[in-house]
Amino acid sequence: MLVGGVDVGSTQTKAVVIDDRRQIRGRALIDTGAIITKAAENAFAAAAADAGAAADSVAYVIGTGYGRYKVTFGHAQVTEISCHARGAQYFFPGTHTVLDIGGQDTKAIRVGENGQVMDFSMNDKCAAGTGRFLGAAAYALDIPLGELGPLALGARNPVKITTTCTVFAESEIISWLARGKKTEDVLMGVHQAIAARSLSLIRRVGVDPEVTFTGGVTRNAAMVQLLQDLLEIKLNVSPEAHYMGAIGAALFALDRAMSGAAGAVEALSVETSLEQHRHAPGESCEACIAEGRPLIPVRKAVRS
Amino acid sequence: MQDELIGRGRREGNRLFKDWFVELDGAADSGEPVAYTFVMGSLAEVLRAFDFHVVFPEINSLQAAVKKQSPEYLNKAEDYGYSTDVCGYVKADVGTQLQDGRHPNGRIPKPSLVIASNMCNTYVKWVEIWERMHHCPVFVFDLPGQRSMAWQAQPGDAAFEADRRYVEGQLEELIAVSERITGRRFDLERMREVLAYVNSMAADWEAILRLNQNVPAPFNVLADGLTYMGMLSAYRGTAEGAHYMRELREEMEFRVAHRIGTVPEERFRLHGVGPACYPFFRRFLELFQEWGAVFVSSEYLAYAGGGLDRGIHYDLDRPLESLAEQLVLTAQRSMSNMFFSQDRLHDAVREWRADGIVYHSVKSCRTVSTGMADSREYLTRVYNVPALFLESDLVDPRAWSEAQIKNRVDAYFEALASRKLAAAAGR
Amino acid sequence: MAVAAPEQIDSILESAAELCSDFTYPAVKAWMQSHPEGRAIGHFQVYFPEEIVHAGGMLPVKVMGAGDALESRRADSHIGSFICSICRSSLELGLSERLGMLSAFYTLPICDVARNLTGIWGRNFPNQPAEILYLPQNAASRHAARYLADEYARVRTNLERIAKRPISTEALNRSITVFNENRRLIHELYAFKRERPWLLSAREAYVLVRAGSVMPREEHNELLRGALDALASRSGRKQDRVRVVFEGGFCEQPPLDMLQLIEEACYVVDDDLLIGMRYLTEDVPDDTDDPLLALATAYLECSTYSPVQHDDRKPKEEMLLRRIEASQAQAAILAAAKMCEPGMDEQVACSRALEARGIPYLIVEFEEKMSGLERMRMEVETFVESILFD
Amino acid sequence: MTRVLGLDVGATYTKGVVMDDSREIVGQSLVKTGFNLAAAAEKGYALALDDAKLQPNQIGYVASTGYGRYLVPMRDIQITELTCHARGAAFRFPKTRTVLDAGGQTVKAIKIDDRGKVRAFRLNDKCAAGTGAFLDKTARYMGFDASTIGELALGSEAPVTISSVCAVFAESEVINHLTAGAKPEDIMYGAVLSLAGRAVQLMKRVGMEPEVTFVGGMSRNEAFVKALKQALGTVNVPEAGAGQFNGAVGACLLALDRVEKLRKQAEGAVA
Ligand SMILES: Nc1ncnc2c1ncn2[C@@H]1O[C@H](COP(=O)(O)OP(=O)(O)O)[C@@H](O)[C@H]1O
Ligand SMILES: Nc1ncnc2c1ncn2[C@@H]1O[C@H](COP(=O)(O)OP(=O)(O)O)[C@@H](O)[C@H]1O
Ligand code: SF4
Ligand code: SF4
Ligand code: SF4
Repeated sequence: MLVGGVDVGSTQTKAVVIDDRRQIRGRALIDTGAIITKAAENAFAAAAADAGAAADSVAYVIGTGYGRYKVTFGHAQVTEISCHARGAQYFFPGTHTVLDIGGQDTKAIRVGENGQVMDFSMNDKCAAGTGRFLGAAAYALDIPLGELGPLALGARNPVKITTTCTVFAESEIISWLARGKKTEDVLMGVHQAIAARSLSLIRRVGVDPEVTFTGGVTRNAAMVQLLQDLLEIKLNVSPEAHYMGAIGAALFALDRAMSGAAGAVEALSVETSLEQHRHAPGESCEACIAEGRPLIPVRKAVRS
Repeated sequence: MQDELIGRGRREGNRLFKDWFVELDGAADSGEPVAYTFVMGSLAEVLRAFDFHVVFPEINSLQAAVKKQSPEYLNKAEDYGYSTDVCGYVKADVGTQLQDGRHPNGRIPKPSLVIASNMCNTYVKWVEIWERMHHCPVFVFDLPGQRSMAWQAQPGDAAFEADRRYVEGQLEELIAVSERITGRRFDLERMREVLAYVNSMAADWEAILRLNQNVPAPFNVLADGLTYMGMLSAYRGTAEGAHYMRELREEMEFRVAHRIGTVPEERFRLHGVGPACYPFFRRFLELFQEWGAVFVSSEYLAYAGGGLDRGIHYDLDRPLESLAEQLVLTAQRSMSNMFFSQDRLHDAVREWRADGIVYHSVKSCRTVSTGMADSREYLTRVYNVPALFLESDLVDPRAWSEAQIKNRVDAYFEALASRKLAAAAGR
Repeated sequence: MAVAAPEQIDSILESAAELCSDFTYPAVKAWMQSHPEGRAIGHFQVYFPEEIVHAGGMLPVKVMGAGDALESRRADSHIGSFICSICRSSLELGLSERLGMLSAFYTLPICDVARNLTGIWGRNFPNQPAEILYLPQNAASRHAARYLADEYARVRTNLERIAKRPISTEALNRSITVFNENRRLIHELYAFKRERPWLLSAREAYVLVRAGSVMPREEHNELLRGALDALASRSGRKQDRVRVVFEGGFCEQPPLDMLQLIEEACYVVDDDLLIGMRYLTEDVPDDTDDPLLALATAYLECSTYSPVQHDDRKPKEEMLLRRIEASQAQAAILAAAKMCEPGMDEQVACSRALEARGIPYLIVEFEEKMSGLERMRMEVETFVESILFD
Repeated sequence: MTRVLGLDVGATYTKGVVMDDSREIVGQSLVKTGFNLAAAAEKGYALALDDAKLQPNQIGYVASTGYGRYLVPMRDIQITELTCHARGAAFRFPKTRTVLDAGGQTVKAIKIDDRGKVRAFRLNDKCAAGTGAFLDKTARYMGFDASTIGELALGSEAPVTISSVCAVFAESEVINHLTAGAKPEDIMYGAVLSLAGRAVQLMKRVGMEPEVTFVGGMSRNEAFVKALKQALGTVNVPEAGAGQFNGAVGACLLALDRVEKLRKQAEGAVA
């Protein structure tokens, strides 16, 4: 059986298709662009194709991300906060804190033993310090997003970016360059500004190791290193980190498909009535599948 | 019986509110003495004893917001010079004053006397605005409260007595000012009457709040609770107020007895910290009701209810001394909240059987919002109570962003649901 | 004729400026080293009766934020974005363990934020008692002075416990003498600046005064006397500039760069920077049996003004007009710290009063870490141009 | 004959104007400011001279203004753009009492007296939400060029409401509207309306009085002009894009004043 997760972000839409052994079979990443429903459909179709399956053979699809209600072909919606937590915990079972930096928002999530969200905090109504800040730098400097991180790592004397506004960041970057600062030093300043904002968010929920870093900005090596330096801790960064929201959604979809319940909440409540038992993290369980039980690995349960 | 009782508190409340605004409208024409005061430390006991018409500008601002008129008022005040970062309640009122007291609920009369306690420091700045606009007498009433975490002053202690002496002295001065303005002698009998009404209201209100510990909760504190709380201030120390609270208690007892809740299925019980978002009042509540969640208790009711939530009882044999004493105690209790909110919240969650806490930090109001993030940090760290932190405003619709708030609310309930799940599984 | 060398003032200014920007508090630590029994007591803005601390043989230290010296990494997760920077960075100072040398922290509920700081302090620093000193807002009450004297007595009792020694009437009177001297010297400095603003900039006056917030007042008195001596022989050319009053620095400290920027365009002839250190306008009697009552009475009866003290007898806009007149200023710069409710409220009243009198004014907003200095430069220049280009 | 040059080095564009002592504009230039402000200043200066067919030594006085006013090496004086815009607007429309200058990054409302002197002014918040950058971004997002915004938006019949406070979040709102089937021109005009609303508010805060004159690069945006006129009734707008040069023109006028004053001083000294 195949299930899917579609994470419609403000900047990019990510889709994955997984099988009932939780293996990722297909993935896709496209720019969200102007028409969200289309982006969701296209990404999902591409992920299904990547998995070598027909789109309608995917049993259950969950939409997440800020455009989750635009995943019109999906069966349910779950917020990206729950999804990132779920995905991060799946890849790194020791995860207690998740930091997700995406295009428009930054989230810090405290995660419980079995992937449940204990607490979270997000940036407020201002896009300062989000991934978009990097986008603005890329635009101002005319450098591809992917090269920003490596370039910044070469900085010797990072400048201090004082503007918090993402839009004005462009002109501040330009004015630093005009004053003769090196591109890498300016870029590092941009990275530091974002890291500082992320840090105060993550402190809001508490930095409880292990910390898993997810979202598109994980692909930026300078950001990863900077955060590690500032937190004085090694971050878990999966190669799939950009897809984490979609993967979390797919994992939820698998639960739903197995339990046969409809909406997100209903499914969660159905689960209370079922007997739970222990799974090794990330391992699929034949018995559960056979009995149609949800696959949330609940470790506490067996102890009793 | 049932039809008559259910919803009576809301209906009667709305009627009395209308009456109250009609009365104010009348006072705007008749020129009878009008006092402006605030819900915290209102000194309504004194004002009522002199039969002042009492205006609560905070209620006016709130009403303007609920009626979706606040942007216009805020703009007026901002055009006048007030920064976007100034308390929205202040600005909504300045907007009202600038258009000669015209308000969606009627005309607000000009003040003959304005009173501010220090229960919110912004009150003091606010009365200074009226002082300049209306050139009216101003009485800033000092209510020194809790000074530190270790503060345990009780009647009889030197520290308590020093505060009480000061408060009593100020009461005498306030009475003298009121006599001068109304041209009436202070009537101790009349004050006794007022205090007796307050006693009765306080006792009923406390009981009503406790009734919400039942499952399902008979009322949502941030929805209908708002009307009840308004009554508490507007009709404090009046026969109507006492009667209203008595009836409301009946309604709630009936609801409890018949297990009548406020949502079809009560799935989550919440404790609220901070007010609702009034410009989007209905939507704000819906976001929670959609998940079957009910606000069963709230700090806000203690603050904005003028401290009647707990333990006020005047000794009618020594009215003035007793009033002074209670004022000091109430001030102490409200101010102590900033030291002990985390412990109080923890207790409330237990007593009201709440599943979690929702903090609504409002940018306007630094009095209630400054310590919130810190208290939440402590609460989640030390007590591990699931908390949701929302930010918007109580009057300024510009601070509201539905998509973002919904995202947070949904994620919170997903987390609460899975917590319940895990708890059930762990059993 | 003995002429103090011009370098002298430069070196005084330099060391004062250093003290103001070093948030490891070297002066406090040096004092503590030479006074092993001594205790340092922190207090917040605006006015605090430091005499009581001093009389107990302790060092009063003003906690007034950290300018742009610290990233507010920890504090940001404890308070919201709508909070002024002085509270944010003061908390950051605490959270980053820079204030560990303080045996207690006194806050003054001057506004809704500062009041809450007490609770936040209590939760985060359980070993450093934080306590409110409640200064009355009902100055007109006959009972206010007695109440305040009682409040001071309460503070004295608590301080005695920390100092482990009694604070006697004589000691209080001696301390009052020292602080009277201090206030007189500061007033003298301001008088100098009003008369010869081209010889002493607001920024310089500010650092000279501010140095007193972290050092024993006797030493500060020395420093001020030395500075006044050296200033007398300073020379400089008077330029054709607009004389302005800077209003709005009563609590949060404006960045030094901002003061400098303003002074590149005009002369700041008076201001309300660190007004708490010269809040009392006359000498407090230092020979009474009840020095606490003397201090309380002085606060209520012989004091200047600020947006956080309510007193019908001192309408703030009128006090400002008087300040402008006394310093023969042509215009005013009305500043407010970003997110400072009392400051922003006051700005409106003051601007209306100035408008009515036809006195030009400029409204600006500042915070500790400012990014918009270029923009402010433009605003100030335009303002000056509008007065000059006639 | 005295000729002066005014150079307005803005954050987005650098504008140069050459004026003779009869207050006739005899040359002008417009270049993108870009990275290097000093270079933009040089270029704007040279192109304006070219346009006027003059040599540097034929210019009697240079006044610089705008964001990069200190980076103009050949300047005789620097003056802020507020003072310049006020002067320029009063010159063109003598009854002006309120000036609105909307450029790429800032919006300024200026109240002036009958001699074109600044009495009060106010700038937008340090947030891109109320500035031209907001429009440019919206346009960029839908794949249009900034200079076509005006034309595009003029075609709107049913503008949509843009409620986001943040220019960045507005993008997602724009997307939402597009998905919901709104036409690009309606979205664009919605954005223009929200901006015009903010501009009017800003003017109210300085105590707006008629007549209102609208200058700065945004005055070339016809849709914005239309929205302003809708809100205020009448608005003076310099013809044919001259509004963008208003700051430089004001700088020239102030330069002429200076030259005059200096000459008088010199004569006085001689006499
Ligand atoms: N190849 C890349 N290298 C570096 N950063 C990238 C890369 N791709 C995307 N990003 C960053 O990731 C952000 C998008 O993250 P994402 O999690 O997809 O956000 P959202 O879910 O809000 O769309 C972009 O703004 C960009 O900063
Ligand atoms: N031809 C045009 N049509 C419409 N808008 C224009 C045009 N040219 C410039 N603009 C607008 O004017 C802005 C630049 O204005 P300008 O006053 O030159 O700014 P600044 O002085 O800050 O550099 C641009 O951001 C753009 O929105
Ligand atoms: S400052 Fe910039 S990023 Fe923040 S709300 Fe304003 S436009 Fe958006
Ligand atoms: S700050 Fe809060 S309590 Fe004070 S007046 Fe404003 S809304 Fe009311
Ligand atoms: S700057 Fe203003 S808001 Fe901040 S502590 Fe001081 S008075 Fe309060």
